[in-house]
Amino acid sequence: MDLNRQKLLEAYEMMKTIREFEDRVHVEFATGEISGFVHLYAGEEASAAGVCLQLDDRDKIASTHRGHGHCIAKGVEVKGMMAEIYGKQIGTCRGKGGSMHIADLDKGMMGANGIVGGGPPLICGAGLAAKTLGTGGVAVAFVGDGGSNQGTTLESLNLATIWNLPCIFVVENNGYAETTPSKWSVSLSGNAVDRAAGFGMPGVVLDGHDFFAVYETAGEAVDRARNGGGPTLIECKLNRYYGHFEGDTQTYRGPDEVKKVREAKDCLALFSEKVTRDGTISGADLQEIDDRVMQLIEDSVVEAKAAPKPPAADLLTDVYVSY
Amino acid sequence: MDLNRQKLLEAYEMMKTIREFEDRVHVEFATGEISGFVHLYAGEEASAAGVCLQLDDRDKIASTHRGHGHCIAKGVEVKGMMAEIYGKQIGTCRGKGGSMHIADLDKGMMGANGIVGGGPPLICGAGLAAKTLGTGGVAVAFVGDGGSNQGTTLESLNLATIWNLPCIFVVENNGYAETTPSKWSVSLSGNAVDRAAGFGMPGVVLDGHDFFAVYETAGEAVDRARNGGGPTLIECKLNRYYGHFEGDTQTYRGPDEVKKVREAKDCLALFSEKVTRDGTISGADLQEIDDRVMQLIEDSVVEAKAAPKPPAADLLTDVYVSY
Amino acid sequence: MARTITFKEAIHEALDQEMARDETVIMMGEDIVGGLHADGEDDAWGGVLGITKGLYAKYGDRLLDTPISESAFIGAAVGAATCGLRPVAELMFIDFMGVCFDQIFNQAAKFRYMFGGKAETPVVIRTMVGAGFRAAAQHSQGLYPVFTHIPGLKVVLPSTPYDAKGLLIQSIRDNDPVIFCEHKLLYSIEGDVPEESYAIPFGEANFVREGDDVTVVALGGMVHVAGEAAEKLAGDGIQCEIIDPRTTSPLDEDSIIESVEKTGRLVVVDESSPRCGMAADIASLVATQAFDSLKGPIQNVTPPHTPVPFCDELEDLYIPDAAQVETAVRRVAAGG
Amino acid sequence: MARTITFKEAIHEALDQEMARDETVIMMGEDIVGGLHADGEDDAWGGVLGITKGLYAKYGDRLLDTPISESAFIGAAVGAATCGLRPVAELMFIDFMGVCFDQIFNQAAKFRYMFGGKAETPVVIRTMVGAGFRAAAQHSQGLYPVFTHIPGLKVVLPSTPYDAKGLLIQSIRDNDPVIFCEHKLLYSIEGDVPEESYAIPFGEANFVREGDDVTVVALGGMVHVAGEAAEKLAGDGIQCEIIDPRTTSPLDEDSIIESVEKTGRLVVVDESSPRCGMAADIASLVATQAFDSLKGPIQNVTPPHTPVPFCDELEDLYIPDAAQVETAVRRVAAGG
Ligand SMILES: Cc1ncc(C[n+]2csc(CCOP(=O)(O)OP(=O)(O)O)c2C)c(N)n1
Ligand SMILES: Cc1ncc(C[n+]2csc(CCOP(=O)(O)OP(=O)(O)O)c2C)c(N)n1
Ligand SMILES: [Mg+2]
Ligand SMILES: [Mg+2]
Repeated sequence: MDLNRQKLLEAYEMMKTIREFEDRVHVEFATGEISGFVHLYAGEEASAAGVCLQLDDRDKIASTHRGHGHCIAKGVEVKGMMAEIYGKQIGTCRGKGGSMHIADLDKGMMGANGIVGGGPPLICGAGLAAKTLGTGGVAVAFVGDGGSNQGTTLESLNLATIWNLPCIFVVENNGYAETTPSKWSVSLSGNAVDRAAGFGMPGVVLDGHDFFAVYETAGEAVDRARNGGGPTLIECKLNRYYGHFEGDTQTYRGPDEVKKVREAKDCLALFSEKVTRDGTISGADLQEIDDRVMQLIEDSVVEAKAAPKPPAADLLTDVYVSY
Repeated sequence: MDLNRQKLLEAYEMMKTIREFEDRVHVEFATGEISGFVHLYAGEEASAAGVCLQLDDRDKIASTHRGHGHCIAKGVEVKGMMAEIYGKQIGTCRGKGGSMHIADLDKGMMGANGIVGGGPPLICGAGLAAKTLGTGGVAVAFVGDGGSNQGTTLESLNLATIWNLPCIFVVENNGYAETTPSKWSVSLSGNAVDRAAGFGMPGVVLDGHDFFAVYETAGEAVDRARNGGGPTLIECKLNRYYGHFEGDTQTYRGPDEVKKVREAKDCLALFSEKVTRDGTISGADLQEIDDRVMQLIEDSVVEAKAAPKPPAADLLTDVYVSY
Repeated sequence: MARTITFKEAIHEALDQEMARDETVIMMGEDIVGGLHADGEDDAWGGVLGITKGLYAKYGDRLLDTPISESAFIGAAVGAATCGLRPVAELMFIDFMGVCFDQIFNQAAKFRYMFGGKAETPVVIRTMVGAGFRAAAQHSQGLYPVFTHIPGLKVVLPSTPYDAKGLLIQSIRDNDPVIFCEHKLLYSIEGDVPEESYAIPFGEANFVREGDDVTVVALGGMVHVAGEAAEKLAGDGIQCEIIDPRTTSPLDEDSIIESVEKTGRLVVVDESSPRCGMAADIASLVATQAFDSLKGPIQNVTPPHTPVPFCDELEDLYIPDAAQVETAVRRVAAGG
Repeated sequence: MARTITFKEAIHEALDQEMARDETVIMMGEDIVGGLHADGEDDAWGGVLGITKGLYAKYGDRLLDTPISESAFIGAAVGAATCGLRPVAELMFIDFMGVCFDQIFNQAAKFRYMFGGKAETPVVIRTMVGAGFRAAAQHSQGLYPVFTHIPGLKVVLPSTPYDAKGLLIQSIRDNDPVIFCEHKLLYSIEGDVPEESYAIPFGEANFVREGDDVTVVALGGMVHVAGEAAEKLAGDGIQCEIIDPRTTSPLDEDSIIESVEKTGRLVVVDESSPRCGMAADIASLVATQAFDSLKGPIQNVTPPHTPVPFCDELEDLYIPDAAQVETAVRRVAAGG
């Protein structure tokens, strides 16, 4: 793996930024100042980071309702995101999209999505565009275990195979779709990866708390896709730390379920331990990142709160390019 | 196999009826007297017959745009069907459905379907009803190779597994969806059966020209379903003798493709040969059936042609039970 | 005996009473039990807003959680309806119709006609509609005009707890496919609702308020907005007759026409998108069937032809409000 | 240089010229090449009716056959449109929207708004609409009112070869998602069409016939039906002004209103279902915006609120005909 010190620090900062962003939104949501449906990605950071660190500017991703982590990992500006969640004019989408619709096409981030299974067809299109235009780009659809049962997702697997698209489907299996456990809803096995073969593509399942595992597997899939080898399905087994959305009391989960996962399987802790153990990176290096991240998140909240809402005229703008 | 003489004769008559029905519709269509889109099932008879002879009155099937064979195999009245294709009032659907929408719920035939992939979800419902009401019934969705790529079909596989439904999905892989070859469109392998495992169900592939193979496999699947063992996917590899629809010149097929299949793989010829070879059934027995079938089809055409069209008032009736 | 309960409770009660009355009524949807196959509490959610909570304890397997496969499970509800059950399927938000519409509009809606009158498909699809939840463009749409457009479907849009209960019971007993639209902002409103079971027939509008000056046809959440405006206008001597059609298909055309014959003036207030929407539908009805009674132009009060924005302030501007209704009524009252 | 060609040829020519002009134009759909991966002739079909036949020879891989997975490939067209291509996807029949509508109405239509103006989605969905093919309930629908209802979509409904070519070229060059509806009964009609490339702007109605007595707004195939009626009526001294909006979204409201201001009478003729349909939409427009010009009730001529029947005779009764238009025009001409 091509993980030099620089890249490791980058990975840590990315995951830490996601974590702090989500933890802070969790806190701020509780004050009542944030509206709408907000789904937090905390706990799943290694997946977004491991995949997106293998991507570059040519590459595209499509996300889900739980999109903040993917956005940050693909380079969307944190302050714009926070402001968007607050519905402000300086938000990534001028306050018109909100948490479930953050997108930044210039960054290759094709949008969070309010529709489960909305992303995979779009990613087939992104892959097709890359192939047709010869950009060398690849396209990644993130989808949940719940989303892996949506017909749009299943069709996309087949389409990517038969069109030989440079696409990667990352199933983030966090054990639940809302309250519904994936061990039941996904073919009774809980293994979305088992479907890959039937759709003619390689499938890899891995521990999604392990940044290194994700990074390595994603790298192989990206290489294959870039070299005309077609699509791959990667299933990351991982956990979400918060409820399905903010406000969820999570009584469907086992009593200590989240606590145990946080203790044993925290992707940031596992990462820190590993990189500091062998001495590549010191605790102080990480602390420096932590401080910077905390400041960024703090600033983003302060700026978001202070920013103006979009003007009334914005209600009517940007429905069409021209009409 | 529980195939006594009686059952064998029944199987032959069923397949022969389908064949003659389709051959005759082909001829009549060319005269211009039949309107609309007509998709003929000739060549695929062993699939419908082999499956439906394992079913009884409790059981339901859902069909496709290529529905005549399934209808006949599930006991829908031939004369009503022919009249329906002619758009007559005495037709199975009073002339309002036509070839693509023949249904007879009393016979457990839930409809041909103009929408590729329309049937499998409905069959999940039929299976659920059987399970909930404790009828002991099973439900079978026939779907083409093309239809096996429709999201509705793929979702249904998963649903049937996780709800443990008494459902059977029969993929009739006749090599093409319109002009598109299944060896390309179905995961590049042409094997829909490979998807069964990923959806947690047994999958069996077989020669769909071979009535005995279909009958035996369907019997096992029906037993499993009736006994609470859940769904099965069966892929029948077979061929269609006519074009996608009447009027198709089929230049996308290899020059002698159909001719060769007719010679080597005709399900009726294979069946006749086998049952007469061991002496269970004589050529005269079959001839008697042939004659009866020819007469039935002839009568059905004569009656259909002579029958009145539905009255104008029928345009407005039966939109709702009450409104 | 009537008590005051919420719209949400009224829906729960209708489901409960019908499941108790008729064993063939079953329910299915994402997380309508919620937690069933997981390690924590069963029946943890009872649907995303808790509406079905408690029913699993009573009816067990007659409630089915589903995967996120709307085509398959809505289609299963449709198929089961032709095989002796009366399924009530929950499409969490009507905005999700795009992944399952075929099973509704090409299958359920058309069986009876295509099959020459030989099918009945008593399926109900309960679904959340409307804006105001800050849920943005993909979770806030009306979309009932799309279903109203389809021959073979019935479309219900209750505005009060009383109507919600009676219309849902009718929906379940009805032998045609019904789209039952629950406006998410109405769940918490309260109203008098009899404990006993009752059904409200389809196609019978509710005269929410009688008045001689202006007919105001308002739908769903807009009934309350219109009521607010009417209250204000009454102070100025303008008497609105507020008609709530309650079902958009069938539509109680006679009541609307009769009222316009009396008042000569029409305002239609609806929260769905304006083009080919409910307001246009009703305005057209009157312009074709009761034109001679009209004393002046019809006024439609609807959102603009835009998606629903996220930000609170913009969303509030998007949704028609009492002030807009008031202005429209004053305009028609002054004209003609 | 104009020649007489068919509607079908006009569409083929528009596709050909745009593919030649702009390398980012690609096409995808079921069997639009047809036979490509099989053992016989490549390009055997060129789409189910042969419209795209011959384009594969010229443009090769820029035409993609697809599996029967409308969500995936229509969605792929949408996604590709945000990544620098201008895909023209073929949804064989508009009736199949039910298996892929989400990618059209929640994705393509809403990106620009949801993303704060930072997206362009120049995708065209070509699709066959309308009755008359004896294709029964699931292959004969209009359904363009459903797309017209959705903010963010543009909807095109050409009635002549000339318009088909010019509007399809505009659709491909347009930067918003466009639903391009081809009425299946029009494919064989002929008309003068320039060889060179030209684009007809959206939202500009065509005055098919000028007249002072009655405004007849007619759409798609109904333009010809209205023309037939108008011919007959002219003999009796009733002069119809026939307006073909050509695009239902945007709709050329001004032209319709201007004409009604002149004639004072309106008949709307449309083949889509009546409830929340195009006729209602246009009647409502006039009843709200040009009421004072109206001398009498508006008349809508549409099919009944039923699915499309199979049998020829019933289908012919279903589709509005010239006699019905004539009756409607006579009625409005006599009234007021
Ligand atoms: C088509 C559709 N159906 C249902 C929903 C409601 N919904 C939103 S998120 C969600 C669960 C998604 O689960 P999963 O895909 O596992 O993602 P996770 O929330 O676990 O990240 C559901 C049912 C939706 N948004 N879209
Ligand atoms: C949703 C949908 N998409 C496309 C079509 C058009 N169509 C009708 S039949 C057909 C091919 C079906 O192929 P297959 O499933 O293999 O069945 P076969 O015709 O070979 O029996 C297509 C594309 C349709 N009817 N419905
Ligand atoms: Mg999940
Ligand atoms: Mg096939």
